[in-house]
Amino acid sequence: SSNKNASDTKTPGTLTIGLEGTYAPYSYRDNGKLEGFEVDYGKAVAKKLGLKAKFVPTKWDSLIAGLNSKTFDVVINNVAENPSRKKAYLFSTPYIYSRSVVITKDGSGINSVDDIKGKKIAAGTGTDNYNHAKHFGAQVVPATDFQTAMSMINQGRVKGAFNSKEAFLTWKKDHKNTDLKYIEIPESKLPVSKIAPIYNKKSTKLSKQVTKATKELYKDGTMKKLSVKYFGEDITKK
Amino acid sequence: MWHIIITSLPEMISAMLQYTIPLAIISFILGLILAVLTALIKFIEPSENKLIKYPWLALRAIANFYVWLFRSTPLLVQLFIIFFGLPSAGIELSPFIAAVIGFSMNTGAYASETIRSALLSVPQDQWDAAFTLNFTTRQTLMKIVLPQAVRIALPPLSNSFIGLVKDTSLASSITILEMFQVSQQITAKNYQPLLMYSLAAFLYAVVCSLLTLLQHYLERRTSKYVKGSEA
Amino acid sequence: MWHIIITSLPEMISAMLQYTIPLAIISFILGLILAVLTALIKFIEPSENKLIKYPWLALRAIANFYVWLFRSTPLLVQLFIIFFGLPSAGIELSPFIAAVIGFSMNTGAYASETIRSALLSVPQDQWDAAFTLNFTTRQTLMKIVLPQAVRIALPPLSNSFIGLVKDTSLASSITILEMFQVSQQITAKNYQPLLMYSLAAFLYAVVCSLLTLLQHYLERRTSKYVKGSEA
Amino acid sequence: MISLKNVVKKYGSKEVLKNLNVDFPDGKTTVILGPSGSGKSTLLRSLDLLVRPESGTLDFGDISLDYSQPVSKKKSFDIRKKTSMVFQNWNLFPNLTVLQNITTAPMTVLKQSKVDAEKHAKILLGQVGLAEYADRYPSQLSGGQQQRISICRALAMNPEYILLDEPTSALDPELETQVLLILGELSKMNQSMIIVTHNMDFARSVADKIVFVEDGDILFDGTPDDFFNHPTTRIRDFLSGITFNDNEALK
Amino acid sequence: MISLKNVVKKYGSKEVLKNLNVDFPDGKTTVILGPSGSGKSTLLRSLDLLVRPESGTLDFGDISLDYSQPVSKKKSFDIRKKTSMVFQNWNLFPNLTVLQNITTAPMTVLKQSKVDAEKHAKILLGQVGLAEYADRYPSQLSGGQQQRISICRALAMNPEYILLDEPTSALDPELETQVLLILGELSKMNQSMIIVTHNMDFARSVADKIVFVEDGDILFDGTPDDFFNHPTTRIRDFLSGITFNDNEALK
Ligand SMILES: Nc1ncnc2c1ncn2[C@@H]1O[C@H](COP(=O)(O)OP(=O)(O)OP(=O)(O)O)[C@@H](O)[C@H]1O
Ligand SMILES: Nc1ncnc2c1ncn2[C@@H]1O[C@H](COP(=O)(O)OP(=O)(O)OP(=O)(O)O)[C@@H](O)[C@H]1O
Ligand SMILES: [Mg+2]
Ligand SMILES: [Mg+2]
Repeated sequence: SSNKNASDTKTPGTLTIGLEGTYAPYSYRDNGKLEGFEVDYGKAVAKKLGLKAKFVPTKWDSLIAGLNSKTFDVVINNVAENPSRKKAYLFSTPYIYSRSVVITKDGSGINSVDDIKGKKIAAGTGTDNYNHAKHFGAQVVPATDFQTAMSMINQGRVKGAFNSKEAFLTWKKDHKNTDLKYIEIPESKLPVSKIAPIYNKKSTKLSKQVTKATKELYKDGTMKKLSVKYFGEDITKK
Repeated sequence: MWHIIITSLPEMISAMLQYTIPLAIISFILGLILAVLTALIKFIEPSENKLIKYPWLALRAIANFYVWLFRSTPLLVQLFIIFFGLPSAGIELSPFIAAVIGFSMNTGAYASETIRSALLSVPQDQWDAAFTLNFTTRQTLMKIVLPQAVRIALPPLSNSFIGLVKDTSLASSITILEMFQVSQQITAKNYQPLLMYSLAAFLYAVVCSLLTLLQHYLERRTSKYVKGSEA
Repeated sequence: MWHIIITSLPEMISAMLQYTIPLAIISFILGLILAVLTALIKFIEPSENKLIKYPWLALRAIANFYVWLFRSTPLLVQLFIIFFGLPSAGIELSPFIAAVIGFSMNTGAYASETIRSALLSVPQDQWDAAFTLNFTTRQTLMKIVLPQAVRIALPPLSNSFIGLVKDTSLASSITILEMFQVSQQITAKNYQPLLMYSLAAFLYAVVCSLLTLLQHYLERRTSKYVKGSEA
Repeated sequence: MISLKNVVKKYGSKEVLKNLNVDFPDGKTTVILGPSGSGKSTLLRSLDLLVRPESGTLDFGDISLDYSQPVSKKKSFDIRKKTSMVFQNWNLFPNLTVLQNITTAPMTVLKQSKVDAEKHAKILLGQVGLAEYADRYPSQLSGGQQQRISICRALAMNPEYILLDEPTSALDPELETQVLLILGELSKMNQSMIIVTHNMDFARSVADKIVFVEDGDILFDGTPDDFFNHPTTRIRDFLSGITFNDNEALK
Repeated sequence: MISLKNVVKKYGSKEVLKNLNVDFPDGKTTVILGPSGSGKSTLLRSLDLLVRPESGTLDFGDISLDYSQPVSKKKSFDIRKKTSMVFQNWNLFPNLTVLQNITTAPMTVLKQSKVDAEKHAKILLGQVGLAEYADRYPSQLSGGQQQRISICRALAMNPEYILLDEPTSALDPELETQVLLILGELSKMNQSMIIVTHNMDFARSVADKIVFVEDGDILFDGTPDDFFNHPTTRIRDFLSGITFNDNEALK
C-alpha cells in the first residue's frame, strides 16, 4: 500500500466513516468512547490504508444522505448487500455474514419464521430486517432501537422482533434472566446477509482498496480475533 | 425524480390523513381543554373557605409543576416515557392513545401560559363591572372574560397548533406510522432522503399554510367587535 | 441505576457544554439579528423615492417568503437540506456551521414575527412625538421604539430560546454529537433508554430552568420603567 | 336610606377612609366632592362591595352588614341587587353588542326572559336617544354614547341606587353635556343617586346633598347652598382649584 | 408668523379641512376652538407635518411649503425645528427618565452637549416645579406632572411656536389648573403658542386670538372679546354646549 496517499478520501490522510453508534455490539458508546466490532474493524482497515480513521455518528437517514453527498468516505453500519442497494451504491467485500433471527417470548406460539405471518413484529425502519419481516407476512411495527424492540416484546406490544442474532446474544449477556429466546431461520428461507462497507458509486478506487485491506485482515487473523472479542465466535466467514 | 414523487405522494398523503392530522386535531382540542383548566386553576384566587382554599392551592401546585415539567423537557422524551415508561407502572397504552396524551399534555402546558396571560390582559375593570351587575365569578368568566381572552390568545394558539402539526413527526418514535415515518420508509428503498424530506416538508407547508388561512379567517371573525378600534 | 447515572452524566454534560449550549447561544444571537433585520424590513414603509422603494419591496418579498418557508417546514428538514442538500449546489459546510445556519434561520423566522408584533404594539403616538422633535426614523427606532419593543418581546423570545435549547437535539441528524445523541449511544450498551432519556430530560430541564431564571432577571431589569404602572 | 358608620379602610398601613359616618337618603341625589386621592372612589366602591373596608357597618333598608365580618354570598348579592355602578371609563363589555351589554345581566342574574329584557333595554336606549345603536359594538361608539349605554345597563337592573364615579370626566365638554342632561332627568324623577364628580356646575344644579371628602375624612356634609354659598376656607380653596407644590408632596 | 392658505385635507373622500386660510401671529397665543371632529387636531398637525394635506401652502418666516409637492427632508426638518408639539396624552417616552425625555432630542437633533442639555432641562424642570423628579420614569408620575414634563420637552428644543392639542383634557380639574397656570405664564412671556382646548375659561383668559373651526371650515377668526361677547348664533349654541341628536347623525 505504497500509493496510500492516492486514496480518494474526502480529507486527505483520513478515512471518514459514517455509522450510527447506537447498535451494540457493532458500534456503541462505552466509558466515553465509541466501541464495537465495526469501530475496531474500521480502525484496522484505515491502518492498512495508512489513514487515520474518523468516525462520524449520525442517524440512519443521514448516513444515506451523507453517502449521496459524499459527507463520508464509507458507511460501516451493519449494512447488508441487497440488489437495490447494489444498484445505487458500491460495496467492498463483506466483513460479516449475519443471520437474522426471530426473537420472541417463550410460549408465544411462534416456533418458526413462518409463524410470524400476520403477527406484530418489531423491526427498525429502513433496515433489511424490516423488509424481511414484511416478506414473511408479518405486520411490522417500527422500533427505534434494539432495546425498544425488546421492551415491546416484554410489554406484549408485539409478538416478536426481527433482528441480528449477534445483537440479541449481546443483549442477553446483560439480561440473563430474560424469557426471550431466538428462533433461527434456515438458509433455505432466508439467505445469510452479507454485511459490507458501502460507498458512493464514485468511490471505486477506495472500495477496492478496502476490499484488499479486508482480505489482508482476514489473512492475518485480525477479523477472527475481533469477531471472537465481540461476538464470542467467528461470524466473519461464510 | 418525478416518478419517485408520484409514487410516494399517495402513501404520504394517506399517512397524513390517517395519523398526522387526526393526531394534531384531537391532541390540540384536548390540550386546549387542559390548558383552559390549568390556566383557570392558576388564575382564580380561591375563596377564604378552608375546605376550598387548601385543596385549591394543592391543585395549583400540581398545575405549576405540570407546566414547568412539560415546558422544560423535550417532547420526544415525554412521548417515550408515556409509551415505554408507564407500562412498568402497570399503565399500558396503545401508541395512538399515548401519542394523544403526550401531545395534549405538551400543548396544554404551553397553551395554558398563553391563555393565562390573555386572561390577565383582560382589565380588572371588566370584572368590577360584572360583579357590580351581580354576575358570579363563573358567569363573569364564561360570558365576559373568556370570550375576550380567546380573542387575544388566538394568534399564539394558532402558532402552537401549526407547531403541533410538525411535531407529530415525533410520534414515529412510539411506533406510529405518521407521514414523516412513511417518508423514511420510502427512503429506505429509494435512497433519496433529501428528496423525500423535501416532499414531506412540502406537505407540512401545505397543511400549515391552510391552517394559517384558517387562523386569519378566525381572527377576522372573532375580532368583529374590535373593528371599530382599528379606525 | 446510580452507577449508570454517575458514569453517563459527565459524558452528557460535556456534550452539552461542547455542542448543545454553544449551538443554542450562537444560533440565538445570530437568529435575533436576522429577526430584527427581517422585522424592520417588513415594518418600515419605504420612502417614495423609486430607487429605494422598489429594491425595498423586493427585499420585503424575500423576507416574507423566508419567514413563511421557515415557519411552515420542519426544522429537521431545514437542517437536512442545508447540510446534505447544499453540497450538490457546490456549497459544503461543516456540520457545526450548517447547524448554526439552520437554527439561526429558523429562530430568525419565528422571532421576526415576535419582534414585528412588538414593534406594532408601540403606539403611533410615540412616533409622532419623536418626529415632532425632529428625530429621524432611524433615531426614533433606536432610541424610542426598539427599547420599548424589546421589553414587550422579551417573554416570547425567552420561550423561543428555551425551545431552541431543546431543538438542538436535532443536530444529531447532521452528524453533530450533541447531548441527546450521546445518551442514545450510551443506551445502545446499557439498554436503559427510559433512564437515559429521563437523564437527558433532566439536563434539559436544568438548563431551561436556569434560562427561565435569567429571563425573569432580564424582565425585571428591562421593566424598571413600567414599575410605577403596576401600582 | 344607606348609612355608613365608623367605616375604616386601609391600603397597607395607610388609612384611606378614616372612621367615616355618612348617610345617603332615598330618592335624592348625593354628590361626593373632594380633591384627587381623597377617597371618593373608595367610599363609593365600599357601598357596592367592590372595596372591602376593614371595619364599620353598612345599613341599607332591611339589610345590615358588618364589614369586619365575612359577608355571605346572599348578602353581597342582595346589596348589589339594590345598587348599580356606572364607571368613569364606562367598562362596557367589548365582546357584546350594545343590546347584549344591557340585557345579559337581567337575563343571567334576574332570570328575565330574553323578550322582556330586550323590550326594557330598547325603552331605555330610546330614552337616551340611542335606539338605533342596539346592534353595534361599544368600540364603534363615541365616549358619550358609551357612557349613556352604561347608564342604561345600570338602569336595566332596576336598582334602588345608582352609583356614579366621575361619569363624565373622560368625555369632552359637548359629550359631557349630553350625559349630564340625562342624569339631570333621572334626578328630577327622584331616582336615588350617589355621584362622584369634578364638575361643580353640575354638582350645584343636581345635588340634593353634598359630601366633601378630604384625606379620608368627611369635611362637609350638607346642602349645596351651604357648600357653594357659605364655604369654609378649605372649601373655598378647593373650589378655586388651588395647586399644590409637588416638591413638597415628594418629601 | 405662520400662514396657511387654501389648505385641503381629505381622509378617503371626506374633506376634513375645506380650503382653509388662517394666520398664527408671532409672539401671541392663538386658541383653536370647535366641536369634536371638526378638524382642530388635523389643522394643528398640518403645521408640524404630522398630517400631510393634499393641497395648500404653509408660510413660516422665510420658509414656504406647497403641501401638494414632495417635501424635502431639509424643509421638514426646518419647520419642525421651529415648532414643538405638546400632546393630549403627553406621549412621553416611557423607556427614558424624565431628564432623558427632555435632553435626548436636544442632544440627538440639535447636537447639544450632554452638560448643556441637562443644565437647560434642569432649569425648565425647576420652572414647572418638578426639579426633584429628574430621575423618575414617566409612569411614576401623575398626569399633571407628565404634562408639565412634556411642556419642558417641547421648550427644550427652543421652538418659535409651541403647538398644544388639548393639553389638559386628560387631567382632572386640580391637575388641569397646575398646567394652565404654566401656560398662562408662557403666554405672558410672549411665547408664540397655538392651543386647541375645550376649556372656555382658559381660552378667554389666555387667548390673543380665537379661531373657531366647524366641519373643516373656519367660522370665526378674531379677538376673544368678539368671540365671547358678541357671538353668532352658532357660537352661542356651541358655548352653551348644545347636544346633537345621535339618531340623526347615524342616518
Ligand atoms: N388598590 C389600591 N392600592 C393601594 N392604594 C390605593 C388603591 N386604590 C386607591 N388607593 C389609594 O387610596 C387613596 C384614595 O383613592 P381613591 O381612588 O378613593 O381617591 P379618589 O378620591 O377617588 O381620587 P380621584 O379623584 O383621583 O379618583 C389614594 O391615596 C390612592 O392612592
Ligand atoms: N386617520 C384618520 N383616518 C380617517 N379619518 C380621520 C383620521 N383622523 C381624523 N379623521 C377624521 O377627521 C375629522 C377631523 O378629525 P380631528 O381629529 O382633526 O378633529 P378634532 O377637531 O381634533 O376633534 P376632537 O375635538 O374630538 O379632538 C373627524 O371626522 C375624524 O373622524
Ligand atoms: Mg376616583
Ligand atoms: Mg383633536
